This record gives sequence, structure tokens and C-alpha cells, in this order.
Amino acid sequence: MEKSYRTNNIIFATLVLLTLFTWILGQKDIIGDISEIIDGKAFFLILLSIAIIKVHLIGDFFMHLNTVSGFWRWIITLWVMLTGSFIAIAFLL
Amino acid sequence: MSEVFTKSMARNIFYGGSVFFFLLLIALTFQTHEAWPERDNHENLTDQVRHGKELWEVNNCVGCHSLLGEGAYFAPELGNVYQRYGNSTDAIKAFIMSRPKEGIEGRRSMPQFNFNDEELEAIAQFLKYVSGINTNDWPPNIQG
Amino acid sequence: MYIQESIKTKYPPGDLALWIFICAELLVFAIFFAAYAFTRASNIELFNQYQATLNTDLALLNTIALLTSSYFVVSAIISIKENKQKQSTRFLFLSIIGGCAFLIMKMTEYSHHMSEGINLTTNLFYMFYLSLTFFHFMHVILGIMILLVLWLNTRKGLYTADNHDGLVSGGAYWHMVDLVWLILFPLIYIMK
Amino acid sequence: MKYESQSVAKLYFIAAIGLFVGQIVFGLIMGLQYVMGDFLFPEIPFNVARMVHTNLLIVWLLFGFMGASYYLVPEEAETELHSPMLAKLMFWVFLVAGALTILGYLLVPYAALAEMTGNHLLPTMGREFLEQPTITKIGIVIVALTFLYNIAFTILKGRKTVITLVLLLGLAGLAIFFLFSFYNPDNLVKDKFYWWFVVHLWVEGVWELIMASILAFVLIKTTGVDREIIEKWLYIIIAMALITGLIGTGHHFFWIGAPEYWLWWGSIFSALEPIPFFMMTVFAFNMVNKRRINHPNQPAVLWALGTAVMAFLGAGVWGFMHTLAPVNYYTHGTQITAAHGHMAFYGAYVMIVLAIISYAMPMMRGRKACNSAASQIVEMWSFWLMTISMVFITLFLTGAGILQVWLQRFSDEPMSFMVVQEKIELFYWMREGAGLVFLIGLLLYVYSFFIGGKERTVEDKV
Repeated sequence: MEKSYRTNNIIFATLVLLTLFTWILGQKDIIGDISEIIDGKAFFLILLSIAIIKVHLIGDFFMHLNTVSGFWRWIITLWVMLTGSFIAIAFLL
Repeated sequence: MSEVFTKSMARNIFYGGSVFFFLLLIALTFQTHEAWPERDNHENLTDQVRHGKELWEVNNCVGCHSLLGEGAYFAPELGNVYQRYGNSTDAIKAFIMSRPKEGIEGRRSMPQFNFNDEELEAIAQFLKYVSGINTNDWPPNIQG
Repeated sequence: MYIQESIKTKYPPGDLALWIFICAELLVFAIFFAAYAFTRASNIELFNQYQATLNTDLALLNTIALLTSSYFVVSAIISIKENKQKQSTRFLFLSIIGGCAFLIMKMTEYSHHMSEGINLTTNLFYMFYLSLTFFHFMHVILGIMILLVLWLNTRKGLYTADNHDGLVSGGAYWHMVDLVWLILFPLIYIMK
Repeated sequence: MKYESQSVAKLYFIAAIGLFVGQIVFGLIMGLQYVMGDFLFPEIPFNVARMVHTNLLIVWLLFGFMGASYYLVPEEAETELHSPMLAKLMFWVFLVAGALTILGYLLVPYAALAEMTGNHLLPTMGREFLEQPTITKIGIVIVALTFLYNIAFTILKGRKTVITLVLLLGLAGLAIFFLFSFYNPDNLVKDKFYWWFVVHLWVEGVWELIMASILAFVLIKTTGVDREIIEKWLYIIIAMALITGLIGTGHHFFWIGAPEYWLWWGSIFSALEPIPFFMMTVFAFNMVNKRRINHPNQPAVLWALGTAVMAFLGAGVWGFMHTLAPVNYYTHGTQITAAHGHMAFYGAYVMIVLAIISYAMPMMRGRKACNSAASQIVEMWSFWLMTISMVFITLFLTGAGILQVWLQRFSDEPMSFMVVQEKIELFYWMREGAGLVFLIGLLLYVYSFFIGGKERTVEDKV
């Protein structure tokens, strides 16, 4: 059970760090105008990838889908990939 | 596999879900009330228009016509009839008065309601008021 | 214990009825997100302009509040598996605090908008922003009510190491509320 | 039949079928008026025929729901009805009030009817489907409350099952939302907005609870599947129906002066409205496949499966087709709406009432489980005739609607309404033809009640 707590802590820390990173990317006064550093599409893709990873982590570890096999194992990941691709199509095309 | 899907959970989802979405409907309805004054043309809602609405109702106009798309689809849409008749209440009145008592052979015809002048004016004013409602640009064109 | 964990099950932990419900909810949110993204694509100027008026600091705190709250729910489930009801109760209480913190911060944000006279009809961006966040806000309220029930049940000792399906199901719902926000946060506040 | 008092349902069912015949006759009159504009003018103008057609539909479905409740509630609650006398009394009150109202529509001009019934005291008349004189509306409320009282007290003193609870919830909702019909503000926008609180929250809300619970009852009885399983499904289906249907009301708020955000909320939630209907189809077929008995009443099973499929097609598919705001912008208020309305009402509500009648009637007429083989064959013929002709009515009206949208709203040189109506006349003729076949099917249905013969037994499987 110690292992469960440890996994939980690691996942939580990762999620918080990724969230902070997302937030920093949105701060003009910390990193300046983002468009001078990377191009808009890359900026968007970074943000989207982080969001997808976060959702996948929640599904796998918080909702314990990593203990499931078959269709339900992928339900959350599938959802976020689909939603993410719709958003990506709208933002990039 | 023991119960993967229990009746008590199904029940909770039913009650919880229904109450949740009913509250959401009430919240949105409340917001709709807030937004109406800018859209519903209430500033032109005179006593004459009120009388016109009453005449519209007690003669069951909605039994053949549609108004803002709702009603029967047997006769033309009247939500924009004021514009279709060249922004003229007189043209509307003239049409209502001109309907033959015995109908038109082989064709659909509006009955002759024998309205007096005051009633005709009230109906025409009602239709003019309706045409001023903000309907998100519906109908798509003047034909209704 | 180790062997048990390595056996994979066919259905997700918790009640399948709830998972069907979660799928339905996620579908609604997915459509809302796609609608936002596609509407933005034809109104980029407007969306970027008003997105800048949102408070990303509060949104960050809100995200962390939900994450922390979710974390405590998972901790509560681990505790119950060890039959530590007291500890589990405490964790659930903390997760409720996290949810309430979200509500309070979000309400501060809403009252700020209200004082500026912003509502659903102000413009297309605010329509989406308010619709999406308010729909989510109501889910947080529902989620907290579920957590309250779980908390009371745990306190009464209704859940044990062998029987805690209710706790896992309620927890899954709360994680759903959390993960939807994880998309909402970058999508509405930061992406441009 | 296990309880004596269940037999009051028979009265209700007979009245329902009688009024159904009337509804179809007036439907045919209207259909003819679409192509021969002066037919019966000015004696029965179109609006009068339409009022009779739609009001009879509502009244006979209500008779059907009440009959269904009186039949299934005692059996589910395992007790006699609280007051069979009251049930009979209310039957006559409702029938007489209904008949007087219909006669009023037919015999005096509508404005005179409004005058006679004191509409100016509390104006509620003259709105689509709510044309009844205010006094009739008050009568409906009294009948509904008495009925609810009778049903509720029967449930309270007996066994409480999920089916009866859901049914009771649906019936209570029916009574509550009807109260919005008394609210008729001068402001047309508000009038229209709250009008939907009756119409939408009835047919896409609480009526679905009634329908689902009747369907669940018929399936339990005819398939012998475990109650526990059926009840679970019942909960999930009605949960989805309300989750999508409540905010789905928004698809009516697009163009009547409600704010723009309803375009989004209405489109999104009503796009999900087919889900519960789809689940219902899967559910019905699943249960019949898992059946543990071969019930000898085959038409009842057929109606139950039919209602699940046709409700999905009519309410789900045809509804979805024009529910998204950008599509609805062009189709709103055209024959496409009429097409959807016909199939949805037939599939969801007509067929469920016929299913429970088909299941219950033989037993109320003293048979053990079902009618003779000869009678069943005729009834199944009537099923296919009515259902297939309804599919064609829907297809023809859809064709008419698509052409209407094209000519009147979409093409470069839009034509006026009346010109378009003449151009799509052919579709109206074909619709009228399909309507005639429907009437033949309905008459066969009535005829099937009069065919005697030896009762088909359980062993007598096909």
C-alpha cells in the first residue's frame, strides 16, 4: 500500500507541475510576448499536449483505469484524443 | 462478476440528473428574462396590440398560419407579413377584408371574419409589433 | 496484494451505470469544447481580445484546488482499502474543502464579471466562457454534494476494505469534473 | 387479470380507440384540404379540422395513459384500485367534457365559442394544441388531479415498484406542466416561451416517463425477464431522456425572440436527444431476445418492439435531422416539422398505448392471455398497414418539406408560400393516399376485436 501512496503523490506532483507550466506559458510579464519565442501553432500544440497528458494521467491513475483491460481502459484517453483533435482542427486549420 | 451495474446507482443518476438539469433550465430561464427587454419589442406593446393578440387568439389564426414559425403550415407565415406587405398596415387590412365569404373555388381561402375597422387596425398593429421582435434573423427571407 | 493488483478487470472500478453517465457528460462537454473552438476560428480577434480580460491567476488556483481535491479522494480510497476509516474520512473532508475553495474563487470571478455588467448576451466569447464555466460550476456543486454523502457514509463506517464501490463510483464522478476543467483551463484562458 | 378493479381500464381503452378513429378521419379531411382548398369550406375550415385532429389525439392518448395506469397499477401494487367508482365517474366527466369541446369546435365559430365560455375572464384559448376553452382546461386539471389521487393512493397502500413510481412521476409532471397553459401573457415572446413548458416538457419530458414505464410493464409481462434487469434499464433510459430533454427545450427557443445563446444550448442538448430512444430500442430487443417465456399474445410483443423502433426513427432520427440551429433556420415551420411530428407521435405514444391495449384487452374481455389466432393475424396486419403507411406519410411530408425549403427559402429567387404549395401538391396527394391506407389499417385493428375463435394457448407456438 505504501506503493499506492507513492504513486499517488508522484502523479499529483506531476499534474501540479504541468499546470504551473501551462500557466507560465500564459504570462506575458514573466516570459514576454510568447509569439517572439515560438510560433503560434507550436504554442498551441504544447498547451494541448500538456492538457491531454494530464487528462490521461487522471484517467489512468486517479480513476484507476490502468487496472482495466479492453474498451473501458481507453475510454478517457479516447475521449481526450477525440476532443483534442477537434480543438486542434479548429485552431490549426 | 458481481453487480457491475446496480439499480440503486441507476436510480441515483435518474434523480440527481433530473434535478440537476431542471435547475439548469430554471437558471437559463432566469437569464432569458434578463435578456428579453432588449429583444421582445415590448415598448411597442400598446393596448391596441394587446387587443390584436386577443383577436388573433379567439379567431384561431394559428390553426392555419404560422407565427414566428409556430402554428399550422397551411397558410403563410405572418411573423414578417408587415414587411412582406411593404411595411403597410393598410395592405394587411385590405387583404383581410377582401376575403370572399364562400371561399375561392378549388383553392385555399381565408374565411371572411367580418371585422370592424377598430378590430382590423388592432390585428394589423399586432402583426406590426410581432415583426419588430428580434428573432435572430429568422425567417431567412421575405417569403417567410 | 501485488497479484491482485496485476489482474486486469473488464469493467472500470465503480458502478457501470455511473460510467455510462460519465460518458454522457463527457460527450456534452466535448461538443461544447468543439463548438467553442470552431466558433473561435471564425472570430479570432474577438476571442483573443476578451480572453485577455480573464483572470488566469485565479484559474490557476482553481485548477490546483480541483487537483488537490481529486488527490485527496484517491488518498481516501487507498485508506479505505487498508480499512482506515478515520483517515479516509479526513481525506474526504479535505477534498470537500478543495471543492469549496474552487466554488468561492469562481464566485469571486463571477461577481467581478457581474459588476462589469457582463452576461451571456454580452458577446460571443462571454457567451461561451460563461456557458462552459457555469455548466462546469454546477457540476462542481453536484460533485461536492456527492462527496458530502460519501463523507457521511465513510464516517458512519459504511465502507470497508472489501466493500467500497460507492466511494469509488463517487470518486470517479469527481475526477470527471476535475479532468473536464483540465481541458477548460488552457482552452478558454490561455490558448490563442 | 388479477384484480377486479383493473377492468375500469376497459372503458378508457374503448373510448381511446373510438376517438383515435375520429382523429384519423379528420386527418384525412385536412389532407384533402391541402390539395382541394375549398373542400368543406366554409362549414369545416382547415383550422377547425386541425383543432379536432390534434385535440382528439391529445385526449385519446390521455385516455390511453389513464387506462394503462388503471390496468397496470393494481397489478404492480398488488392491491385493488383505491376507488373504482371515482375512476368510472371521471371517465364520464372527461368523455362528456371532451365531446362537448369537440362539438363546440364543429358547431359554432371559434370566436363565438370563446365568447360563450368566457374566455375574456382568463384568456387561454387560441394557442396551438391549447385551443380548449378555459373551462375545459379547468376540467382537465380536475380530472387529472382526481386521477392522480386515485393512482397515488393505490400505490401507497400496495407494493411500490419502480414502474409505478416512474409512472406516477410522469403523471404528476403531466398535471404540473399543464398548469402553464393558464399563463398567457400579452407579450408574445413570453407567451411562446412558456407555451413550450407545456408542449415540450410534455412530449419530450414527462410523457417519456409514462411511455417508458408502460413499455417496461409490457416487457416484463410478455418476456418474463427478471424485473430487476428491466427496472435498471428503465432508470437509465428515463435519466437520459430528462438529462437531454430538459435543456433540449432550447431547440424551440431559436427564433421566437429568446436570446441567442439558446442556439447553442438548444442545439447541443437536443442533438443528444436520440440517445435515450436508441437505448430504448436496444433495450426492447435485448429483453425480447432474452425472453424466458413465449407469450402467446404476439401482437402485444410486436407493438412493444414497434414502438421502440418507431420512436427512435420518428423522435430520434427525424428530430435530429432538423434540430441543429443552422439547419433549423431553414426548416423551421415547414412540412419537415409536420413529418417529424407525425412519426414521433405515432411511434412513441400511439404505439405504446396500442401495445398496452393489445396486451390487456383480451384479459379484460375474459380470455386467459390472448385472442384467437385469427384475431391476432388481423391485428398484426393492422400493425404493418398502419406502421408502413405512417412511414410513407413521413417520407412524403419530408419530400414536401425539402422542396418547400428549397423553393421558398433557399433558392436564388424565392417563391411565395402559396405558389410553393401548388408546386408540391403531388406530395400532398401521395400523403393523402398513405393516410387512406392508415385508416384501413386502423379499421382492421378495430375489426380484430370482433373476431372470435379458440384462444391461442402457450403451447400453440408458431
